[in-house]
Formats: sequence, C-alpha cells, structure tokens
Amino acid sequence: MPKTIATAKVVGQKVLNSTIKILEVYAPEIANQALPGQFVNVQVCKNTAPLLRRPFGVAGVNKEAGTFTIIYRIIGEATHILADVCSGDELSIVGPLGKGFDMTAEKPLLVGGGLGLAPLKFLAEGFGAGKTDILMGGRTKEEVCWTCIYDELSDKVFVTTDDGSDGTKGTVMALLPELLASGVYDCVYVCGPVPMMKAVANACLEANVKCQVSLEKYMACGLGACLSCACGGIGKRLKVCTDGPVFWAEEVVEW
Amino acid sequence: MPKTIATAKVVGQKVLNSTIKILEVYAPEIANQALPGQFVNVQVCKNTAPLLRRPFGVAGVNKEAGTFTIIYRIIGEATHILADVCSGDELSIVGPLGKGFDMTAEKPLLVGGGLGLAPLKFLAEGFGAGKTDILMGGRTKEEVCWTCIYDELSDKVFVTTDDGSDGTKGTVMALLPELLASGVYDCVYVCGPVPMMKAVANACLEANVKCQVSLEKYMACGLGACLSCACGGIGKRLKVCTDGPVFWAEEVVEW
Amino acid sequence: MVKALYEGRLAVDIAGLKMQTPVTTGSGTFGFGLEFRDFLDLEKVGAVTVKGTSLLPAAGNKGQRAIETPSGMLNCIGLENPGSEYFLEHTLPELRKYDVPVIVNIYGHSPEEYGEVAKKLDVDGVDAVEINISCPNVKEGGIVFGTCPEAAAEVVRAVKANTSKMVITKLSPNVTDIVTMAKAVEEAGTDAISMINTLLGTVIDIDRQKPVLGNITGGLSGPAVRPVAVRLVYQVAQAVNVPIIGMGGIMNARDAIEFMLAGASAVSVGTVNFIQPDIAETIAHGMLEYLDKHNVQSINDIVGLALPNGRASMPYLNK
Amino acid sequence: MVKALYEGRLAVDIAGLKMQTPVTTGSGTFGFGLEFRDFLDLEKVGAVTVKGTSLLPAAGNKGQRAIETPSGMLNCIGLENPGSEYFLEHTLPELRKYDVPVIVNIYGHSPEEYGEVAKKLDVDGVDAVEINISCPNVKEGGIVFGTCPEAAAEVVRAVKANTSKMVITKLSPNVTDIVTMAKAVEEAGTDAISMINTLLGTVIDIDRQKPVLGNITGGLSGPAVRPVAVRLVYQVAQAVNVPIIGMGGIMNARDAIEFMLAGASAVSVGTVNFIQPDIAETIAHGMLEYLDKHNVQSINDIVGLALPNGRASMPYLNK
Repeated sequence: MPKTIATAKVVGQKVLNSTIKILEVYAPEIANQALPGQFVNVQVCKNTAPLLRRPFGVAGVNKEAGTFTIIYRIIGEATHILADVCSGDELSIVGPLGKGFDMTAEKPLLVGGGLGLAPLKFLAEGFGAGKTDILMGGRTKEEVCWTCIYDELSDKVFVTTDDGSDGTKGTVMALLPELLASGVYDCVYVCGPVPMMKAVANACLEANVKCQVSLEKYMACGLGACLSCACGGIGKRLKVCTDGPVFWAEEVVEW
Repeated sequence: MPKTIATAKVVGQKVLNSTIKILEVYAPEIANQALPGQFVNVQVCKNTAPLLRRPFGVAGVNKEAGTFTIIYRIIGEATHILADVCSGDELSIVGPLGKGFDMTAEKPLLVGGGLGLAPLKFLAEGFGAGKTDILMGGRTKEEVCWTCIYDELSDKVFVTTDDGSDGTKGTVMALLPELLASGVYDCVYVCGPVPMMKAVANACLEANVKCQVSLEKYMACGLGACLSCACGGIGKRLKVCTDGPVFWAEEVVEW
Repeated sequence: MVKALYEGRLAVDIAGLKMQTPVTTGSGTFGFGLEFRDFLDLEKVGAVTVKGTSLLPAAGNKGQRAIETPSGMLNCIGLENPGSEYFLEHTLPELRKYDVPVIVNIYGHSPEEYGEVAKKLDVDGVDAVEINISCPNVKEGGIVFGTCPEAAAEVVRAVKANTSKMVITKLSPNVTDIVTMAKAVEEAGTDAISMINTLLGTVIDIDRQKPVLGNITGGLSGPAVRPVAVRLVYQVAQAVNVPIIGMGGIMNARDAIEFMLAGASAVSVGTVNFIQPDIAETIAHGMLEYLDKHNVQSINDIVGLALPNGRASMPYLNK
Repeated sequence: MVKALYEGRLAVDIAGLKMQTPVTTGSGTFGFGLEFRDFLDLEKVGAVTVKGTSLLPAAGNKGQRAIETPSGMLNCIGLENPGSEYFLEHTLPELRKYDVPVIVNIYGHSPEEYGEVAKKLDVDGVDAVEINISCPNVKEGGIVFGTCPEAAAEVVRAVKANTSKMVITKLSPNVTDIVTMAKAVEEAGTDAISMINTLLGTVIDIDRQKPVLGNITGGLSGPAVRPVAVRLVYQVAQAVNVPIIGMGGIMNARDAIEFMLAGASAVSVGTVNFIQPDIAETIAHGMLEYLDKHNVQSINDIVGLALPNGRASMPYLNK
C-alpha cells in the first residue's frame, strides 16, 4: 500500500462547532487506500512559514467519490490558514500514513475525547453503522457536540462532561468500569488526551479486555525518518508515525 | 499629512495583461490623502514568510468611494499571494508614503516603462484628462498594453518597442529628442528602468527642460528608518522612501 | 512622569535606567524615533534606542543594502549616520521634547574612538549608551571587537572611562562561546548587556551569479534567528550579574515574553518595526494580558522563570 | 552504471565518490533511505547519507524532540539509532539492492570510539563515512569536538586511521571562526567537508514557562538558516583544498544552485525531505533547466562562480 504525495482538490468545509471544522478533499489515491486509524500529512501553504506539513487523522472516506475528510481545531498558524481554504483550492497531502486499528473485534467500544473523536469516526464507519458503541468525554457540552455524528454511526452513545453540562458528570472513567464489567465488549479503542488513554488502558487491563490506543506525538515527517515521535516499546523503540499511531495498549511502555 | 496603518478591504482585482494585475482597495484614510508619486507598503500575509511589506506606487484614487488602486506584476512569493486576494479580504497597508510629483507644469510629458507606468497613471489623472502627453517604451507590444489606460487619460500617446511590434522601433530615446526639441513641454516626468530614467534625465538636461524622476530601490520600512534605500544627493544622503521617491533629476548624484 | 503607565505593572529598572515598559527599540530599526511619531506615542515606548552613531558622519555601504530571507532579512547598511555633531544639534533637541528615555547606540573603529563618541554624548537628554562591538577593529586589521573578549573589554573600559551614563554592551552571536564574551564585558564594567546583534549571512543571486548585497555579507535579523537569540539569552542569564536586554526576531508580545522567561529583564523590538511601526507601543497590551492570565502583578516577576532552577538560576536576581 | 543519468551533466566526483547528481541527503533527515522508496527512485539520488550511527544502539532524548520555528525547525532527537551492528546486519543489505552510493554518518564520544565505528563500517556497500563532530567529548567533560580545532582534528585522524573509505567531516556553524575549523580537519586528512550542521537554539512555551524541547536546546535547520550556511560555505570555499558538500535550508533547485555558486561541489537536502519526500530526486530537474538557461554543459562548471574572483577564488579548483 504505497504512500503518495497527492495534489488534493478541496471539495468543501463544514463547521462542527465554534473552533472545529470538517474538511473534505478529493484525492482518490489516498481515499481508496486509507484505513481507519491512519493519518495524512497536509501542507497548508507553499511558503516557508508555516514550514512543516501538519498531520491529521483520516475521519472518513468516500471511495465512490474519491474523497476523504479530516477534522481539525482552528488553533494555530497552520489551522487558521487551513480554515480559509475554499472549494477548488489545491492542497499537497502525503498519505495514507501509519498503521490502522485492528478490525477483528466482535463488539467494539470506542472511547474518545477532543479531536481523538475524528479517527474514531472513521473506525465506527469501518465496523459499520450500529456495530459500535461509543463513550465520549469532554469538559463541556460544546466539546461533546460530536454526538450529532455518532448518533448516526454508533449503537449506544455514552457521554460524560467534567462540568455535567451533558451526559454523566465526570470523565469517561465515571462510566467505563461498569461498561467493561458488563462483559459486552471484546475490544476497546481509545483516542484522546494522554491521561484519558492511560486511564482507559489500565481499566481494560484490569477488566482483561483488549485495548488499542491511538497516540499523538509531535512529528516532523510522518515517514519514520526524523524520529521526533519515537516512544518506548517492549525491548525496542517505537515510531508513532510508522509503527503506530495505533498500538495495543501493552505495547507502549513509555508514552 | 500623517501616515497611517490602514486595514484595507479589497474591492476587487482586474487583469491588465498576462502578468500584471490592478488591485483596488477601500481605505479612505489613505485614498483621501495620497498624492501622485506617493506609494504604500502592503503586508501580503500575516505569517513570517514573506516577512516584509511590499511597496507599490499609488496608481489612482477614488476619493468619493474612499478607494485607491495599485498595479503590480506577479513575479515573486509576495505578489503571487497578492494575486489570490479576493473582494472582501483585508490587507494591512501603511501609507501614504514618500513625496509626490511637482504639479506646477504647464504642459507635462510623462515618460515611462514597465510598472513605472503605474504611478504615472495617477500623475496623469492628477493633471486632468487630456492635460498630459505620454511616451511609453517596452520590449514588446504586450509591455505597452497600457495604451488602453492612457488613451483615455492623456492627450498624445507615443509608443516605442524594442522589437517594433508596436509604435516606433527602439527605446523611448528614439522619440524623446524631437519631442523635447518641439519646445511644447516645460516638464518631463519619468518613471521606469534606471537606464531609461538616466537617458531621459540627460536628454532633458541638454534640452534644458525640467525633469522629475521617480526612483525605485529595495526598501524594508518605507519610513526612513532602515536606510536600505539611501542614495547619494548633492552634499547629502537621500532616502528614496522619504526624501523621494520623486526627485528633480539634478538632485540625484549616485543613483 | 505625571502618572505611571499601566499602573507601573510593566515598569522596569535596567541598571538605573527607568523604563515605563520593558520594550525598547533595536538600533537601526527605529531611526531616531521621530520617524515613527505618526504611528505611536513615543512616551509609551520603554526607551528609544537610536541608530548607530559615530564621531563623524558615515555614508555607509554602496550597492543593495537589504534583502529579505525566509522569515528574516539581511542588511548591510554599513552604519550610515549623520555623526554625533549632527545628532546633538538637530536630533537630540527634538527627542528631548518627549518624556522617554533615550539610548544612543555608538560605534568606532578603535577603543579611543569609542571613548571619544561616548564623551561627546555624555550630555543631558542622553540616558544611556549602547556599545556596538560588532565592528571591525581598524588597528587590528579589521578583526571584529565583538568576537574577541580582550578587544571587547578594552572598548567597554574606554567607554566607561568617558561617560557618566549607564552603559549597555551589545553582544554578537557570531562566537563559539558567548558566555566568555558576556563575562569579559561584565568584568570590564558594562552596566547591562543587550543581545543579540545580527548573525552574519549572505544571499546569492543565481541569475547574476553574484551576492545580492553590495557588501557581499549582511546581518541576519527577524524571526528566523529568534530560537538562536533565546538560547543565547538563556545561557548568558545564568552566568552574569548584570541585566540583559533581549532581542532577536521579536514580532509580538508572546516573543517578548519568551525572552523574559529566558532571563531578559527588558526586550528590544527590531525588524518588526519595519512591518508594524506601532509595535513598540502596542506590544505592552499583550504583556498586560499575559500578566492577568497568569495572575502576576509585575512583568519583573516573570524574568527567568524558564531557566533550569527558575529565577534562582540568575546571579543578577540573586546578588 | 548502465547509463549515465541526465547524460552525465549532473555527475560530480567528490574526492573519489562518484555521484550521478550533486544531491545527497542530510543525515537524520532521510532515515536509511528505504523509508522514501514510495516517493522517489533511490537510484536517482546522488548519494544516500544515512542517519548518525554509533557503535552501540542509542535511545536518544526523552520529551518533545522537535518544534517548528519561523521558516525552520529545532530538533533534539539525541542521535537515536539502532547501532552499527544492526545497521550492518539489517539495513545495509537492503540498501545494497540499489545502485546508489551510501554515506554513513558516524559519531562517538571519544576519538577512539569514532575510530571503532569507522573500522566497523569499513565494509563493502559503504562508500564513504561522514563524521559528525557536533557531539560532546565525554572525556573532555562534554565540550563539543566541533568547536575545538585540535579535538576535531584528533577525531578525523582517528577515523582516517581506521577506514579505507572516503571521509567527509561535517562542520558545526556554532563557532567564531569556521575557516580555522575547516583547515584543522583538512590538515588532519579529511577528504571532503560537509557544512553546515545545525545552529543551536531553543523555544520557550510561555504558558508552561518551560523550554519546549525535552533537551532544552536543539539544532535549528530549514530555510531560516540558509543565509548563514551560504555565507559559511562562501568563506570556507576560499580557504580549503578539499571539496565542500553544502547544506542548510535547501528547499529547491534555486537554493541548491546558490550553494554551488558559493563554492559547494555538491549539496545535501535535509529538512525539506520531511515536506517534499521526493525532493532528493526531483531537484535534479531544476538544475538541468538552470544549466540550459545559462548554456552550461556540466553542473561542475558553476561551482564557485559567485566568489570574489569566481572559480579562481577556490584553492580546491586550482590545485
């Protein structure tokens, strides 16, 4: 499955909430190959600042249309530029990159927060509508506005917010133990802030449920060359960009 | 007449030829003050590359509408970005900068080439329709496509091209001597490549006709602070950005 | 001053030089200050540092003097200036109309010449002199004062011996060991250190197949050099007993704060003046927002916080 | 090779190392080359320079290892690599399947260690070794070999004594006088010089009030440093008798040509590999266009043209 440098044509952008946008681009060479969990590296402008490409998890593909989507938060120099691209504009995108999720689960539980909910969306689509349950956590109601997406995709949608403005008050750990105890799920897929992923991974270990984590580390190339995103595995070094971003929880020793 | 940092709103862009565009922006604080010969310093993007503002001579103003125009060639990183701005976009523009042309001539002859024809357009408008004659020189017919602009503005329009594809074959010097000899003109205003301006200045000196030149030198600030654009005057240093860009030909010793 | 700006929250005292904000202007990037009056209130700038002034007028370099580079620019102005005589007669009186400290950047081609300029400028209206040691030592065959600890120290002593003003020495980054340079000028009596001066660079025009700049090489400034400047401030702040004025690619309040967290007691804005001519005043607002966000009363309290042991890492703060 | 690429117009010979194009890859920016096979034809790269290899495996630095800066990036990978053993057993056999010269960048913490790595890599399939002297000398309390002429020379001698391969020494720009460094390694027997390594820099996170990088400082690379790199090549080219491989912020053919006009006989692309992973191959096309535009047959003929006396300024071209 070769990686390519695609000249992607922007199809359009949608707004998810005040700071998050959904970008759809036409790039069949990537859309036809991308698997849930993989990411792409986007060049937001041709000038030297911002210089590096920015990595984004693939949030979904439309093989018929040859398009795929990424979901991003408008937070820095690069994403502000990205937020201004219009239908018809061209973006240089390298991908698909990294290794995706294991798709063999019988009854998967997805657990996510923040932008981690973007790759999980593609995963939910990969398993098929209604096949997955999802537990999402955020600080406020606005951060879990992703329910509008997952209500269509997943079977059960569990929500927690730190301030209790939506769903159960607390973090995902307020609900996870009982969900695991129910014995319904044979695999948990978590993508979100590191503290969330560590807590979930530990809970799964105790409950003896398989768990995959999708790591995010600052990366320059996304190709396994620069070693910016290296982390510690069992008896060997791991590269988030090529050995991951998806790992079995027990594979990762030093996060 | 204070200089300001204006947040200018793009009104629109027109194409003059394959590489030259006309940009109109709304910035009354500049439009109401700018005089023929003055320039503005435009920030084409908010990122650090390109870093510096780019200077452009004011090519015309519409005081009623509060707008002014600049005419530029799409040649480098900055002008490529500028070529993509759309109606409604905002640009930070500093101006008006520099000293303008002397407007006391009875019968002015404008001489220009390349983008030098942009500030001369504003000068022709300043004198009033039909008040000026213009002599423009270029390498090819395409380079003197400005006739479409000056046919409206000026009385007589003289054209020379190096390859003879339009007007008289040769440089502006093929026609200038006889025009000066005619005794019709009491002042010549020249803006173009340095060799053209030097030749014209010398011819005027010989013919004893007053001559103003509009110099262009690489400048960083346009405010008289960086001294990038300094040149040699009579017994003193001159700054193109604040003492100029318009000088009486005899003022400039070291171009 | 009638009333302290911003309730004094941004006021700093650099070796006796009282500034209402920690922001001064890089020599050669702010003219004589007067050029920027249309854009800002000079009295809301911490201090105005005027362009490099020499004993006699200097014409500077021929040919192209500046060129943009990725996120930076090279300049080889060649220290063109009207000379100390002209400055005292025409410029200083104008500047004195404003209630703002004036720092005069000075240079010479021998320690003696530095001393003479310093003496000439030891007048009312001048609050401090900043020594530009990045100049060729004519006597020593043009090697740059700023790259030799002994030569730099000699210049500092010559200036100190000829002025009653506060003396700032501006360090060059083009050295293997900036700490040795810093300690040498501190030893020689400088009251403060400003850093960094520009990095030496060049750009070649591949069509003309010649260097773009008339002087072949020029000084690199702008955001491109900021990581190098912050690193050098970070190193020197842990080694000297004098305050540091940090500079090098500051574009906004974030960048200024970065230098202060690295150990600078004040900052200087340079190349950005060409792009945002009001920055020397407006940057103060971003600093206040930062202080509020972090619940800090005075800008002085953030100096050095990013050092290995925080403020305890700075000899200057623990004298 | 069956047939010369581009009719041999881009072929260069760097101290015996025959390259089909003047373009090699910056150590640490191209992995082991194999990572880029999806994007380019390795056999159309002038030479593959693989990442810094040490005698034993190295885990590198903890914490964040890279951060973007204006037109550049800082990295503090810490020379993580699987070690010479692993390289010889697993990587080299893969690389040998391609008809492209292989340059191995090596480092150690003592001259002896440098010598041991060099000896270990003195095998078929390795065409040259590049010495990274920008490492702390453990014996000498961590001062960097690359900033001391004697220490650098000692490393070069140790490597030369232990290998039959062509030896390239990679110079650090963090010195007052790079010409002295260049002459020291030339004197010690290096066959070629590559320059520049990264500039030391740091970035501070103003919210966390700590340096961003786990190692506090990192190496600055990318277009931001190009003017500095070109200036240093311009200086060294006028002083040494060995060929120079120029690098530092090359993004495209224009930039590569700029280095060659300044006196580099070949170039290396680094940070740009992260952005345009096919650049090491595609840049050749821009070079050919330039040769055609200027009516030059061979890329070798443009080397040094921008020097004060053109190619006559280069001792290496006038031996």
